[in-house]
Amino acid sequence: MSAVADKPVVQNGKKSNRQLRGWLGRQSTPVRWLVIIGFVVLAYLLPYIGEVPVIGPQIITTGVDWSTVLFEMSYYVLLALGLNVVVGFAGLLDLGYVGFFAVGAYVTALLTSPDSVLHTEYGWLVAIPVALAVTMLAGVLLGWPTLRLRGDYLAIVTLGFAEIIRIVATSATWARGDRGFSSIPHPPGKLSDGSPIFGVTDAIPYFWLGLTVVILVVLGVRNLDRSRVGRSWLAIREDEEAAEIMGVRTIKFKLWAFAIGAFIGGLGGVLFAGETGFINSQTFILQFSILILAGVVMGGSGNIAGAILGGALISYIPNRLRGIEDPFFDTDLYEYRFALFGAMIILIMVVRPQGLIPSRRRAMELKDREKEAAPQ
Amino acid sequence: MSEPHVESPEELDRLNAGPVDEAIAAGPSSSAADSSPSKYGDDVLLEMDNVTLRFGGVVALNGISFALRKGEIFGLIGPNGAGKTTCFNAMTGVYRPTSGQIRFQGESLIGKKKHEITRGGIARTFQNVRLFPEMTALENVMVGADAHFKTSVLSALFRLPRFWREEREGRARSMELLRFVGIEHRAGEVSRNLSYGEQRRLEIARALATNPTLLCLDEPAAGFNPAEKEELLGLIRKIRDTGVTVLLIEHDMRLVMGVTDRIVVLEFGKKIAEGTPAEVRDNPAVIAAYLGVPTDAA
Amino acid sequence: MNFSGLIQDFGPLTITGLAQGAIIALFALGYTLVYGVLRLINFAHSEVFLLGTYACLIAWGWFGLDQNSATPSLGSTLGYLAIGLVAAIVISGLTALAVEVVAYRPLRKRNAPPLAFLITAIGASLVISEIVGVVTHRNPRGVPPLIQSKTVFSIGDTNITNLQLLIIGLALVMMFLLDRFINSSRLGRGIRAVAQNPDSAALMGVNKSRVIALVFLIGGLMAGIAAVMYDLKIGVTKYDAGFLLGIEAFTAAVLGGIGNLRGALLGGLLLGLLQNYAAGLFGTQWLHLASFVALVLILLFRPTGLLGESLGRARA
Amino acid sequence: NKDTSSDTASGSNCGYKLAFFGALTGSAANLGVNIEQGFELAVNQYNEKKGSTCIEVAKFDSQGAAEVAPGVARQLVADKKILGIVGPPFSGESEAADPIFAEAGIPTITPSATRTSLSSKGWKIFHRAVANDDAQGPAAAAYIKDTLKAQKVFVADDQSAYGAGLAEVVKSKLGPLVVNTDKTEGDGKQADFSALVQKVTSSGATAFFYGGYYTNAGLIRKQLTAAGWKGTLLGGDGMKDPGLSKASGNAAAVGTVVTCPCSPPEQAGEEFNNAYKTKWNTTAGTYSDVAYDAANIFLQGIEAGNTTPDKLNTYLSTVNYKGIANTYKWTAEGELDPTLIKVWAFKFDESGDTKADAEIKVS
Amino acid sequence: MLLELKDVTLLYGRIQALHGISLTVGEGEIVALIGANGAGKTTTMKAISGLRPVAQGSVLFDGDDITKMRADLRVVRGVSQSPEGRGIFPGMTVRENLEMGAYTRRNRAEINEDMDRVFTLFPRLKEREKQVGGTMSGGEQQMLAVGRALMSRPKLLLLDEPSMGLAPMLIQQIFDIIVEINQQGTTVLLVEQNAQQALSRAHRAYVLETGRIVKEGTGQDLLTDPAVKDAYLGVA
Ligand SMILES: Nc1ncnc2c1ncn2[C@@H]1O[C@H](COP(=O)(O)OP(=O)(O)OP(=O)(O)O)[C@@H](O)[C@H]1O
Ligand SMILES: Nc1ncnc2c1ncn2[C@@H]1O[C@H](COP(=O)(O)OP(=O)(O)OP(=O)(O)O)[C@@H](O)[C@H]1O
Ligand SMILES: CC(C)C[C@H](N)C(=O)O
Ligand SMILES: [Mg+2]
Ligand SMILES: [Mg+2]
Repeated sequence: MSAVADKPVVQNGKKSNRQLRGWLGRQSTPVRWLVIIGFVVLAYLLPYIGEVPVIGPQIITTGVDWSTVLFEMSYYVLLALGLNVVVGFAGLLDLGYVGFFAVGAYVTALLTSPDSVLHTEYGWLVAIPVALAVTMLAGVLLGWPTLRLRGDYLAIVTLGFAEIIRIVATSATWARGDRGFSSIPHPPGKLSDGSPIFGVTDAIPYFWLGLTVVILVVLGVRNLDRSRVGRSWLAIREDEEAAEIMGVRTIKFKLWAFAIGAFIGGLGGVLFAGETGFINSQTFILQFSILILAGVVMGGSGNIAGAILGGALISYIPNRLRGIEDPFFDTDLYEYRFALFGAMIILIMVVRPQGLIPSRRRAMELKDREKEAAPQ
Repeated sequence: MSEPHVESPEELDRLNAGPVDEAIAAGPSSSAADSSPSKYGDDVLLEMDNVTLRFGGVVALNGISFALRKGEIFGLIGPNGAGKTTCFNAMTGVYRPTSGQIRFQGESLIGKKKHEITRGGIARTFQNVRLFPEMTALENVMVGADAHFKTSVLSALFRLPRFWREEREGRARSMELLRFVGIEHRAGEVSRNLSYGEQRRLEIARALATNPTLLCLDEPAAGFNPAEKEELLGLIRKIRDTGVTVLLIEHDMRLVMGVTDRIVVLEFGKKIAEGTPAEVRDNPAVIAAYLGVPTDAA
Repeated sequence: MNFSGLIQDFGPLTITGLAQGAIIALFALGYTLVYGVLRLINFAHSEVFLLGTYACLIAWGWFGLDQNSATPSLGSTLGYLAIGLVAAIVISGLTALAVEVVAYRPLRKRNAPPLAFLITAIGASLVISEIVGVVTHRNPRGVPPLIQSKTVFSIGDTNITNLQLLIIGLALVMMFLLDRFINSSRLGRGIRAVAQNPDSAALMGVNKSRVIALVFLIGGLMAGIAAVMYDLKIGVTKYDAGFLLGIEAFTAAVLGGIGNLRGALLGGLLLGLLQNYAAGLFGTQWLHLASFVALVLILLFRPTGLLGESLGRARA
Repeated sequence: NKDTSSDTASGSNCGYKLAFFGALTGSAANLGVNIEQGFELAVNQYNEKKGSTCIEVAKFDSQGAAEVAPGVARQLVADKKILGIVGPPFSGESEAADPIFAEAGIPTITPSATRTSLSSKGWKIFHRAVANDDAQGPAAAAYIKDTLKAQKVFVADDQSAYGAGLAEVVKSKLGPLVVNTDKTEGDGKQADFSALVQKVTSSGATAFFYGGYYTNAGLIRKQLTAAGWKGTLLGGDGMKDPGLSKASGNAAAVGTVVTCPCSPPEQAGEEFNNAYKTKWNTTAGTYSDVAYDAANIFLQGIEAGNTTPDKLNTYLSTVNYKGIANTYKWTAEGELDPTLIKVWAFKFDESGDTKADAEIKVS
Repeated sequence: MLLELKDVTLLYGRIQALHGISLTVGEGEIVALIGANGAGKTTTMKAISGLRPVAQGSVLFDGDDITKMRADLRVVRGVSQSPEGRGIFPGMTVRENLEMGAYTRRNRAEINEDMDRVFTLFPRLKEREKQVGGTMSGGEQQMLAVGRALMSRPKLLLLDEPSMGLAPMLIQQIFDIIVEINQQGTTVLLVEQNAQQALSRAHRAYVLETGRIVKEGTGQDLLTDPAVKDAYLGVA
């Protein structure tokens, strides 16, 4: 056997993607850091992209506040990153990830809102550690009974858990259902003129906060991925029993995957609650989980950059369709967002089954598998 | 979506069994006998003590007893379906014996988790290759090496010194093992793409990476040609020389006879012979059940 | 909790539960079949069902039957029923095939990873249900009063209506036929072979593509029948009807042991009963909760569902 | 004082916008659309009178969803030309969006969000053009007791902020007449109500009050009829939409009673109804007339030179406006003056639409 | 010629496994294919049975070009394979597995006859008729795989390491069986690591090295070829 030179028939997208990654990889460490820092700075400037002539107005949303959309993207990206740990890294198919988002948001609300039966009315910051601890616990609680379940059984059970959370949120009196919790405090901090940094009319500070959290989470998740932990997850994903026989503590690492995924999802919930100031049971529907999963896989399951892109897209696309009138029925294109979105998902997956930015491993896997397909 | 794993009714029963069942399964002698010295003497590494394992109607192991001594190469042979692989599965915690004891370094293995057994010093390969197909050869071995590392989620998350140390060590050791089994040139290739023979070698490297005291090889030479078998023979000796005890299942008599110190022969789940290669080879029961015409060492 | 309510209504709740369960079971077959063969949760199966619920309404519409018409005579009811069934079966079957061809086949040709299939399935599901949503302005569509519900016989205080009898009977018959087909026919064995080892199946001369198409088709047919029964029972359909019941059908399939036909039946009936009892005992808002809690508990003790997998591989 | 920006080419006090904020799409969009059309009609008529596009209409689709509302609300407040808002129509989205409007100081008039607590949040910009659920609930209860004279009543709701609140009030007012209760999932989350139907049937109730919206109500009505239940279904304004009979079939819907803190369309007058029909090619729906009034109140204020949100808001606190549906005068909390509150009962007839039945006296 | 490979090239992703293989198998022959691990033996089999697409070159069967034909249709044409790694149907019973071997056949009587023949060849299979394949031991599965391949009454039987995992006594037996069915008229292409046995039974043989055919000759020729002896037969 010998490696044959790659034929130059690689599709454009793949090629440029590889080239970009290759290019970045070839640069010296300082250059690489400079590029990355450059990107980060640009990300922080996104709220002002509308000011950029010509392209700016194409990018920003029309029917809905751009900075709010950016903030929404930031917590969608968080959710995608968290789900990527569970699905992409550890290979545990979770169809109910929104449950953790809900737990994060609800614990925050219960601790802070004047509507809560607890009447604690903590500040937002004080609520965070409790909320995250509870979410992680929820992750472990979900993980524990499901440890023995294989792939798709796990999927339906996670879906069930999320539904249980939603139904409890809707129907249990203390969770207030559709009435919800209002007056959830915003993150603290005042500007020099005494007005709060995190107000209600301007979402930019929330976006910056969200982005910062995203960056921290990316760093953490990346460190985990490239370590014994990430390797163990991968081994579990490939052959759980063999992994265990090779000494991998499958239970421990699966629980960690759930806990970490839950933690990140909870973070998203905490941010969400802190921004809207009002939550009710309508937000945490099943379709939301499925959407996030679609984002992760579409972006490139198992790859951090992919998860970020996927998470951002699933929130950006529908919002971008807002305020555009369709020429035939004179309604907002927003009405068609899911139909268009579904079509796009199919298209993307058919063209790039490994996702938009696959991990190197997945990309290779697919390329190999593709050529192996027998005549049909 | 994931590849299903072994899930026999028995295993289900075992998983569902409460502590009461476990006590019954372990037999009357359970806890007292656990740490009792072996009747085979001090240098015993692993001891099968009257082990029986049933699958519904099939009695795969029927009161098997034998013992491995430290540092030897021990052969396990017998006709197809005699229960050899089942022996491995019982030792490594994949199946739980219906009755009997298995002791490793004086400690009972019954009821231990698979990864605990591995960390305790027993490593194995599989009769049907079971690598992590999408991981590179090197990564496959590193998973094995990870078994005796301690990098926790926190030290990985914050890149504490332990992380760096263990990562470096693990990588170096894994490369060394790949070299040892002769496939270091494929280190960066995903294991799915290796040929069958290479995959078998990789399995050995991965098992060795867990730092075992006992290495169990299930038909490692299957699919090797005689020349390659010769190489494998050398490799097994080399492994033994590093101080690892080897338990070998193999149908190739030349290999078995050439490398093992002692052999146990199973038939229909029963032990029918035990002894040195020469003794076993001339044992009429073994010839009748297994070898066929003695001269034809295929 | 309302024990006296449950006890008082136990009979009726049982029979409505069985009827509901029968529909779920028929629906669940599609999940189980496709999963058994392709190890794929065919998310779009809910829309196969959805289009079935509309197909029979549209067909009846052509024959002048709409929801404000009067109940026709027995003879014409049977005729209408046949027409509705044919329409739903044809449309659902075709939809299932179309989904296979558009969303899965290209991926299969490229040997794509399993998650990719799941996502195109979700995509296909979204497209179909949303298009229906946009076209119908997300308004419900009512079903003609084809069958005036009448009590056929009673057990104690429990009246069993003609509709309930029809639904349960039809489901059992279809299940029986399908079970026979899969387990005893040559083609059925081919389906199981592809499920267990596609490469080997090809080496035995099984045409994989045809088997896969067949599996989608059968799933579609069953969903079509379920769709008509649903229309008659619920009285209304809507663009998201598939999604709602789909989750339940999928749950039922898993509960019984996905990939196992009899499991789908058992899971469906069980789910229907459980939901109705839970609604009686705790209140209607808790009905779905009951099914998921039951699911989690059952899988805890039987990780591959009540009857385990059968189409699929037992050990690899 | 500084009327700088107000003088544009098209005359004085022009060049501003009024906004509609509410559901144009989504599961209960019909209700939002009714309101938007009433609102837009008023602005159009005003512009016609002026002979130019003096006041622009800005529409913001919240889908009636609380999690969507904030982003859309911020988009709204970013537009500094907007002086006032008609909406949000639903109580849930009001919770999420009104704080943003309050901070931006843009006055709102909601023609339909009836949740009681909305007026107690201290939002100075909040004005409710109809009675809240505290009036509607007792009215429904009174109707059940006095008009239907039902002895056994079943009460259920869809657990929405609106439906549950309303059902709660009805339950407490009916007291011992309530024989059993239940709760369902919200719109689009449940299709099979057989368990509920079973409970209603075996409870022996002759009246069934459902707190919820028309989509579920239609389904429930149909399944009740199929099961042979002959009693009366009642509900609040959320069920007052032809969508109900579309789901249930006209025959099944006949006799279903809905209360509404609004007046019968006839009272809005030929002129409005014809104009509406001409413009939108459909008859005016629930709250179309109230939205029309709300818009006109804003327009009158702008005409009077209140061309900042602030001034317009101050103007609202003193206004006493006689519109086509009612007369409007607000308390400091933004509630309608108690003397102006009215609740009507409506009944579905064979046409599948509602006809006014009787005004219910609220004490 | 029953089977002819012309210059067949085959790729696994970036890896070229076959570099232009040409070989022929005549009607009634036993042809052996030997070579080291990774030489491409299995790959050659897959190219013939259609499990993997051929990149270049062609495969002719019975005079027809079947290069692009689907695997299942090749079975109908008379090519049957017992694959490496056995590939039994784990969830089907032993009997059902054997039935699958006869999937393309209709004649019930003949099928039953063949079933009996397989059971006589491998009594263990008869004993375990109702056991599901997945729980059989390695060697038992191997018997099942070979038995199943026999069930299709092929013109050309492809056997990929049929002796792998079998006990010594059975190895002897399996080679006898191969000769026997060959004498009954089935052409056999055999991949074996057990070169000694294979070459002594085969009419002709090819030696494969890294995806190329480096030698061909009669079985006896190769048995005595010093290079072959050195590389594949071990020091006897
Ligand atoms: N899960 C199971 N359920 C039922 N029977 C089983 C199961 N696993 C193994 N057996 C049976 O137990 C017997 C012993 O199997 P085992 O795999 O140990 O044989 P072996 O000695 O390794 O044979 P080989 O040399 O063919 O690999 C076989 O007859 C097999 O069919
Ligand atoms: N699925 C695959 N993907 C990529 N490469 C593969 C794959 N299967 C085999 N190969 C490669 O193709 C080459 C030939 O493999 P093949 O399996 O045909 O060898 P073989 O002669 O059968 O060897 P063995 O005696 O080990 O079975 C090897 O280098 C192997 O690494
Ligand atoms: C439009 C109305 C039915 C809205 C309802 N009154 C609410 O408060 O949500
Ligand atoms: Mg074995
Ligand atoms: Mg091979």
